[in-house]
Amino acid sequence: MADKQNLWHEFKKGLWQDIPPFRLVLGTCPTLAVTNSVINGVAMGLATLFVLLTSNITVSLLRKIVPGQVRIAAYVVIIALYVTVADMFLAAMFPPISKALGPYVPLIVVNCIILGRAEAFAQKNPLMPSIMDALGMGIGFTMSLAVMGVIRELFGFGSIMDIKLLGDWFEPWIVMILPGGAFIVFGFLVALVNYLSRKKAETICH
Amino acid sequence: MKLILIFISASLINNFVLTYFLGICPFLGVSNKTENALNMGLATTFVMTLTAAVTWPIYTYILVKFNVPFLEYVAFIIAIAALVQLVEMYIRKSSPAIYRAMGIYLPLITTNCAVLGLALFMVLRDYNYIESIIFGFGTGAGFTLAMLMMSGIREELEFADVPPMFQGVSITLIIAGMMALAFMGFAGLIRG
Amino acid sequence: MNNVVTKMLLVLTVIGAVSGGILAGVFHVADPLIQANREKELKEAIFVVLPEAKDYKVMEKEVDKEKLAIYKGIDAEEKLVGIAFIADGGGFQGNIRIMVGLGIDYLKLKGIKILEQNETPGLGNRIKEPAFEGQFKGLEIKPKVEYIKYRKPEKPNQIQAITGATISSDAVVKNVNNAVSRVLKAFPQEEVLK
Amino acid sequence: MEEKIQDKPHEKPKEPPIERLIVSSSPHFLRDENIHKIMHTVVLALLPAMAASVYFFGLRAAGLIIISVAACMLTEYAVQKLRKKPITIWDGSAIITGILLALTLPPSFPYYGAVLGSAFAVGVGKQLFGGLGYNIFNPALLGRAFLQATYPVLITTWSEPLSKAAKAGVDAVTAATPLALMKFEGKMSSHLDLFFGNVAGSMGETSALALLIGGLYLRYRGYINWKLPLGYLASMALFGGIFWLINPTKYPDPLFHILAGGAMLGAWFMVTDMVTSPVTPLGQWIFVICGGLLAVVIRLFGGLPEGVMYSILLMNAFVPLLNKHTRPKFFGEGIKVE
Repeated sequence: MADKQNLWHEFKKGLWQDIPPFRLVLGTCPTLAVTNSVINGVAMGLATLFVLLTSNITVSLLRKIVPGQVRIAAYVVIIALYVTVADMFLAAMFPPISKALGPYVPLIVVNCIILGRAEAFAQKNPLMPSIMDALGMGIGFTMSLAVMGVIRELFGFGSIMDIKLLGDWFEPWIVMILPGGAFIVFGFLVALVNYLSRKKAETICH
Repeated sequence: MKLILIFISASLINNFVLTYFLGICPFLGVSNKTENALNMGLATTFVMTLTAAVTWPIYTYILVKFNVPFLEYVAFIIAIAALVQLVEMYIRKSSPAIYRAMGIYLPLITTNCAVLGLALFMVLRDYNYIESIIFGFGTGAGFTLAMLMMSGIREELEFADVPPMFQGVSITLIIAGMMALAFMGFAGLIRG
Repeated sequence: MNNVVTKMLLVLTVIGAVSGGILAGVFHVADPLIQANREKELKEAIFVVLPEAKDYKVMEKEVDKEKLAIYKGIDAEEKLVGIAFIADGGGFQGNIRIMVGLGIDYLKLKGIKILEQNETPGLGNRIKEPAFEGQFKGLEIKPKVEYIKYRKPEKPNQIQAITGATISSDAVVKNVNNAVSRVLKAFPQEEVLK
Repeated sequence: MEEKIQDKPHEKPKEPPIERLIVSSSPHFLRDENIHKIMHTVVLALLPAMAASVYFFGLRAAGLIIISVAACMLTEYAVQKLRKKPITIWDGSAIITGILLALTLPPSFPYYGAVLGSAFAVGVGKQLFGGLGYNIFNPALLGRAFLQATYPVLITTWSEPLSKAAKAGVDAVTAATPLALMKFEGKMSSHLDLFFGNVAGSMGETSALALLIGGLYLRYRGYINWKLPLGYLASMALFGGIFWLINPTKYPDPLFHILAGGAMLGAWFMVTDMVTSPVTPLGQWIFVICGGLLAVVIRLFGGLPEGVMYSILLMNAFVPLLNKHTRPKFFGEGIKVE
C-alpha cells in the first residue's frame, strides 16, 4: 500500500509543489518562447513530456550499468536521441506545429528539467517511480505552458485555441505576444505561485 | 559590411536573452553580482565563439557530407560538452587566475541553451564559416551586455522595497521584460 | 583501473551505437515524409503565385558562387505559364521569405506569397494578409516596384504600404525588387521560354 | 504618525525613498526643500507644454492629460492601499508621471489606452520596485514603451494640429510626424513650425518653445543639472550633424534633430529625472552622450521614426552600473581576491 502512495506522491509533486517553471524555475526558455498561443504551448509541453518519460525510463533501466564518471555524457546522448525522434516525428506528422516551434524542439536537449530529473531522480530510482516522476513533471510543465499560452493568446489575440472569445471592442494587446510581454506574464505568474504557496521560488539551475 | 550587420543583429536587435529567451538560466541565476555576471558573460562569449568555430565544420564536413543530418543534435551537444571540458582543462593549467574567475561557470555553460541555440541558428541561417564565428561572438557579446545590465539593476534592487511575493525570480523576470521593451528600439536597425 | 576505463568506453560506445542505430531507423521512416511535406509546401506556394500552373520544373544556375533556382510553372498542356522564385531578405525583426510569381512577359507579377516572416504580430505581419499580397497581382516590375503611403496607388508599379508598418512593407518591396533583378539577369527571357 | 502623513500630505514625509531622493539629486537644494515642493515645481514647469498641447490639439488633449493623471494617482493609491503602505498620491510624483505619459501620446489616442499605460507605468514601473526613488526606468517612458508595444498602430496614428486641419477643411486628418516624413518620404518640415509646435506629433512634444520655457524655469529654480538636458541635446546635435555632413540631402540637420519629436521633452523632463539618471559627473556625461547617440542612430537607421524614448530607457538600465563604476573614490573597492 505504501508503495502506491509513494508512486502517487512522485506523480503529484510535479503538478504543484515542484511545478517546473514556476517553482523550480526550470525550462524557462520554452515557457517564454513558445507560449504565444495555447496550441504551441501544449505541443511543446507534450514533446517535452515524451522526452522526459522516455529518457527517465531509459536512465532508470540503465542506472546500474552506466558508470558514474560518464553518466552525464551518456544521459546527454540518450536525451539527444529522444529529442531527435520527437523532432522528426513532429516534422513528419505535424509540419505546421514543427514550423511554429522551430529550433525550440531541439533545444529540449538542454532543457534543465530533463537532465535535472535524470540526474536527481531516475538514476537513483527504479522504473515505476521514475515513470511517475516523469509523468508528473511533464504534465505539470505542460499545464504551465498552457496557462501561459491562455493568458498570452487571450490578451494578445483576443482568442483561445484560435476561437475568438473577446469581441471587436477589444483591441488586442500586441505586447503579450512579444518577448517583453512573455517575461512580464511569467514574472507575475511566479509571483502568484509564490503568494499562493507562501514560499519563494528559487533558481536551482545547476 | 555583412559581418558588422551580423554582429549588431546578434548582440542588439535579436539579443539571444531578450528576444529568443535563450540563456535565461544563467541570466536569472548568476546576475546578482556585477562581477559574477561579467565573468559568466566573458566565459560564455569565449565558449560561444569556439562553439561556432567547431560546430560549423562538423556540420558542413561531416553531417552534410555523409548525409547523416539526424545526428545533428547528438553531434552538437557532444561537441559542446567536449569543448567546454577542454577549455576548462586548458584554463586550469595555463592560467589559474582566469580559472578562479571563470572556472565555476564553465560547467554551467554546457547546459546553457544559448550555446546549443547558437549552433542551431547558425545552421538554419546558412552562415559561412567567418559569418558563423562573428555570429557566435556577437551572440556572446549580447549575452554579456544583458547580464551586465541586469546585474547592475539587481544590485540596486537590494535596497528596494519590493513586495515579498515579487522578490527574487519574479521581479528579475519583470525587469527582463522591461529591458526587452527597451530593446525593441533596436528593431529594424538592419534591413537588407 | 583499466577495467573501469574499458567499461566506461564500452558503455558509451554501446549507447552511442544503439542511439545512432535507432536514429538511422527513425530517419529512414520519417525522412520521406518530411521531404514530402516540404515538397507539398513548395508546390502549394508555387501554385498560389502562378494560379494557372498545374506542375512545375526546377531550373538551377550558379551565379557568383550562389545557387539560384527558378520554378517554371506549366499548365495541363505543358505550356509555360510563368516562373516562380524565392525572395529572401531582412525585414523589421528577422528575415522575410517570399515566393514570387512572374508572368512569361517578364513584365508583370502574377502574385506573391509570404512564406516566412517574423514581423510584429498585428502590424508588420499583416504583409501575409491577402489584402496586401493581392496588391502584387498584375503589378508591373519596370522600372521597379514602389510603395506609397496613406494614398491609393496611382501607377501600375505601385502598391500601398500598410499603415504603421512601413518598414515591413518596404522590406517586402525591396526583397521582391532584388530577387526580380537577380532572376532577370541570371535567367534571360529567351532562355527560359525555349 | 503615519496617519498624520495621510491626512496632511504637506508635512514632510519620512519614508526612506524620500531621503534617498534628496541624497541622489544635484547639490543645488536648499535645506528645506522636500519632495512635495520639487514635484509641484515640475508640474508648474510642464504647464506651458500642456497649454500648448491644448492649443494645438484641442480639448481632447486636456481630456487625455486629466485621465492619465487620474489613472496614475488611482493606481498608486490602490497599490499602496493593498500593501498597507502610507498613501503618497499627493506628493506629486504620480501626477508628473501622468502628465508626462499623456504628453508623449498622440492626441487621438483612446482614453482606455491611456488608463492602461498609466496603470503599467505606476503599478509595474514604479510601485513594484517599492515606490518613488527605487524605480529603475522612468515610469512615464516605461508606460509609453509598453503602449508602443501594446497598441503599435494606435500610438503611431497622428493627427494634424487644429490650425492645419481647419485649413484642410476636415475635422481630424491623419498625418505623418516630421520625423516620419523625414524618414520615409525624405521631406523636411520647417524649423519655425517645429519650434512653435505647429506640426503633427505627440501632444506635448511638438512645441519646442513651450518645453524650453518649462525647462529653463526648472533650471532657474535650480532643480535640474544643466549638464543633463544640454548634454543630451548637444550629443544629438553632434551625432546628427555628423551624418548631416556626410549626406545633407538624405539626413536632417542638427537643429531639426533637437527640435523634432520628443527631443526637447525627453531632454528637459526625462533625462533629468533624478531617480533614473546617474549621480556622478562622469556617469552623467556617459549617460547623455550615449543617449544622444542612440537616439540619433535609432531615428536614422532604426525601424521606428523616433528614438528618444528608447535611448533614455536603454540608458536608464545602465544607470546602476554607471553609478557604481564612476565613483572615483571607491573605484576598485569591490574587487576581491579569493
